[in-house]
Amino acid sequence: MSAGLDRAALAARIAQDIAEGSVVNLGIGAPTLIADALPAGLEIILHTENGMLGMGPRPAAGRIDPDLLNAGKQPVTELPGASYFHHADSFGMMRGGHLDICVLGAFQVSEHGDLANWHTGAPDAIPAVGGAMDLAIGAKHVWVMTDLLTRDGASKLVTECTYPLTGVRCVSRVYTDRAVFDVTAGGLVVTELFGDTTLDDLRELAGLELRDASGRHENEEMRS
Amino acid sequence: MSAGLDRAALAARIAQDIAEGSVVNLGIGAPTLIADALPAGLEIILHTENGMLGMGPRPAAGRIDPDLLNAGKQPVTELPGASYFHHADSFGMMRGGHLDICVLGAFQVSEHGDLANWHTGAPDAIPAVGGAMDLAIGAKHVWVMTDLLTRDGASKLVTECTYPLTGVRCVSRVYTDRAVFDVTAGGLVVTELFGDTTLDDLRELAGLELRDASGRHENEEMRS
Amino acid sequence: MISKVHENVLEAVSGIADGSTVMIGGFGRAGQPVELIDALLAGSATALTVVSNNAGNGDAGLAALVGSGRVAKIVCSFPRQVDSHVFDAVYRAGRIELELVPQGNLAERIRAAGAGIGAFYTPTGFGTLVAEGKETRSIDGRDYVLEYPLKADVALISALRGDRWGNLVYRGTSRNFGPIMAAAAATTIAQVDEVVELGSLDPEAVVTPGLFVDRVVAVGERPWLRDGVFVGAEAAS
Amino acid sequence: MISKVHENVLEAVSGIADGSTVMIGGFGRAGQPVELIDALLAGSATALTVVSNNAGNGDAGLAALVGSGRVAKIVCSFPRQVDSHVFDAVYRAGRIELELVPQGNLAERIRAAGAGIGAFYTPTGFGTLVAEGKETRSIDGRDYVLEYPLKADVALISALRGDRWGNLVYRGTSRNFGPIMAAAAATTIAQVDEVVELGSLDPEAVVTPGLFVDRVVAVGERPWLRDGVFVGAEAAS
Repeated sequence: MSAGLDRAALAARIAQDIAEGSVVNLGIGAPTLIADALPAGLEIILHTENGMLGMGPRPAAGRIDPDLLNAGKQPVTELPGASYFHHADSFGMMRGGHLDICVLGAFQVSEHGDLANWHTGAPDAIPAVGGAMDLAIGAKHVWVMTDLLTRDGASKLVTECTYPLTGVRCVSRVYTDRAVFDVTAGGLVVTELFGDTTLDDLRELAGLELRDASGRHENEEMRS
Repeated sequence: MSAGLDRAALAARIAQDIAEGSVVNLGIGAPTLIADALPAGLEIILHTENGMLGMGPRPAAGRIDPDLLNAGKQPVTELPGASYFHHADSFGMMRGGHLDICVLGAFQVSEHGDLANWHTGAPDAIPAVGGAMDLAIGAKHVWVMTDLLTRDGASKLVTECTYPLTGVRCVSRVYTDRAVFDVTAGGLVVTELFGDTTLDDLRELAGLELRDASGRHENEEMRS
Repeated sequence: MISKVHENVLEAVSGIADGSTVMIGGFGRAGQPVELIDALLAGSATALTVVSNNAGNGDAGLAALVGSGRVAKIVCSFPRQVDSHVFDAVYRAGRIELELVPQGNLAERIRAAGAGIGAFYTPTGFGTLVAEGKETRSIDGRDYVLEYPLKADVALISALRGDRWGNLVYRGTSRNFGPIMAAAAATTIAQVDEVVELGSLDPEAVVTPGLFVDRVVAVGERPWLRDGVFVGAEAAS
Repeated sequence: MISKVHENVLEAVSGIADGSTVMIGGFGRAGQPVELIDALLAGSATALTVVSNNAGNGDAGLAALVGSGRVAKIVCSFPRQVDSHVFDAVYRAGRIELELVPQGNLAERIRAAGAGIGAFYTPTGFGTLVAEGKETRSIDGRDYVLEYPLKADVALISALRGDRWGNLVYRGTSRNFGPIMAAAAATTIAQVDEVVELGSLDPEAVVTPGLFVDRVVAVGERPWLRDGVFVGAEAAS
């Protein structure tokens, strides 16, 4: 089967699901690619947990302002309509449910929506959690952007996370290079397949029961 | 004996004890008189719980700005160095111990420093507490400004408050028209007598044991 | 394009259901969203719970709302004032329920609702009537009362200027409860003197970021201001 | 006349005792009070507990302090970064204690200390390693962890401008932890680019009111600014 979407294409796919007017936090790493993929002309307000709403793209060379960083400490810019606030207010926005969407990376996501993305549990690892736990429990919709498989070929979608958790039952949707999964009370539902991936492939890779709502039916059960 | 100090003189007396640089909240009612009695040329920063530091005196006629009120809803002015903040921040300043002094009125103060100043407990009274409870427990020094006696001749200094409390063991000093009292672990200590009031007068009026540190000794025990 | 701007106050307050909890900004008259309250009065919403520092001053604004009989309950810190005759009468007639909350606990409970805090220990009120029946705890030698968040269906607030994203700046002590109520309500409706172009509010000086605000409506400059600058009290109410 | 202005950073940081808890502002390099940290390094205070979001970037500022061996413990959310080699080495050598706190709980604990809150229930971290051994509670169907305030003996923060009363304004995302740390410390020391005349900061735009600040010291304009306005990154580090 084909490899599915590359990271840029997956970022673009996620960007399509972000409605105009949404307040969005893009986690450190791959999710920051979504910023560049947002549809031109739509107003989507980016939040960065270090105290800014209305964050703009990376500045031009020579215009790097050390006082304007995103959560990954990368230089950013300020858009008209921006505002600044301190850390307690910024995390109050998350915890208080005022962000519409956050997109996070993941080590593992369970079929119940548990998220593990901060700590491998390795004894020599230096733990660092940052704002991930706050984002995980705070945003109205917590989306994960990740490859389906680790470099070792293990599924990141699992029955129960084996890595230390970031948040309990917090993920609502998982965008992977192979497929998009909605987390529902009844488990994971595949809503979209990429490349020539089939639902049977996914079931074999992840070892999970997966309901099909992809609209691509081959030998699968009907959309429920 | 003479009546001691009138309100304006008492306000002036209290003002003398406020050091330059102090951040001070003056409660509704008589304590607001202290603002006009502060020594000219000294910088004392007035806080008002409705969100301002650096509050200035009442404006001239015709210069009443409806957006500039004190806690008693009286018009005030803004001094250079002023700042505004919302109510949660303003009360965080109190509760967090950032005010040096607040001066409150009182119905009763116990010899342990309990304060009752918001509710007579009368069944037909409409209770209103405002910011009194926050001030009482928040400022580093809680001073009370009051007449020693009620209109009915009862002492406001009591063994135990009979009116509903505003705060427990929170008052550090009581300025009355007859004398100044410090609240100590060992009870009330008279530090200053006004007019021809004697310690015996006070003991009789209040029905309390009072230690003497007034420096005026007559027939009293020595300063402890 | 995002635009939270509404054409008039009637449109801005539309959809407030019977039985709603409505936060109303203001400390005395400063920051009281009088035009929004008038619009609420022009509608039919009733059996309201109002959260506000006071219970109305004089006869207009919140006092008129209380007087209309459509407020079932008020949560406030200081109902009794020199000019609170409307509330006083309704209260003595037994036609309104009062939950009295010390002002700092009121502010912190509203703030907690907006910031997603489940409950908090406050020293204010410990050992007093307002703590009766509440959970208490001694922490590091100090006594605290457990208080819970206060959230609302709707907040009505007043600011000086706003933009189409809902960013707001205030003026003087009219700021008071506006910023925390904006964050604590499911729907926040802000009246402003003036709606300004996006980008014309200084991002360093925005007090209420737009994500807390759902609807913005311009009500025109108050008589004592010209371009937001105080011009004297001659025409003030 | 009130003046909190100190002549130089050495004087500004004087009196920090061994064993002190020191909050240090900044998120990455933005808002990190590098000159104050250098001055602290020039002194002898040791066995410090540092509260800061990160554990140092590159080799200067907080990284140098951590590398000096005078930090016994660090309370932070994100020690491990691309350029945190100094902390990494000290930590792996077992010469520093780490208390890892999720960033929002860190901010809220600092805020609670400044605001006199005894403890609070936060949903962040529930069911994770960082909540192990902590009290939990379900409130209105949501699970929370009880967290306590984080206070400090000293806060070192960086702002754009300050006045002699200690009022501060910041710039961009360098604001981050400054305002809440200022309120949580017994002694708050702020470095600013410039000390301005009392009254020249807009009272509506002051972010940290002066009562939270004990000492102010001007360290001169940063190379990428001119009169507080960004002039390009040519000279920036």
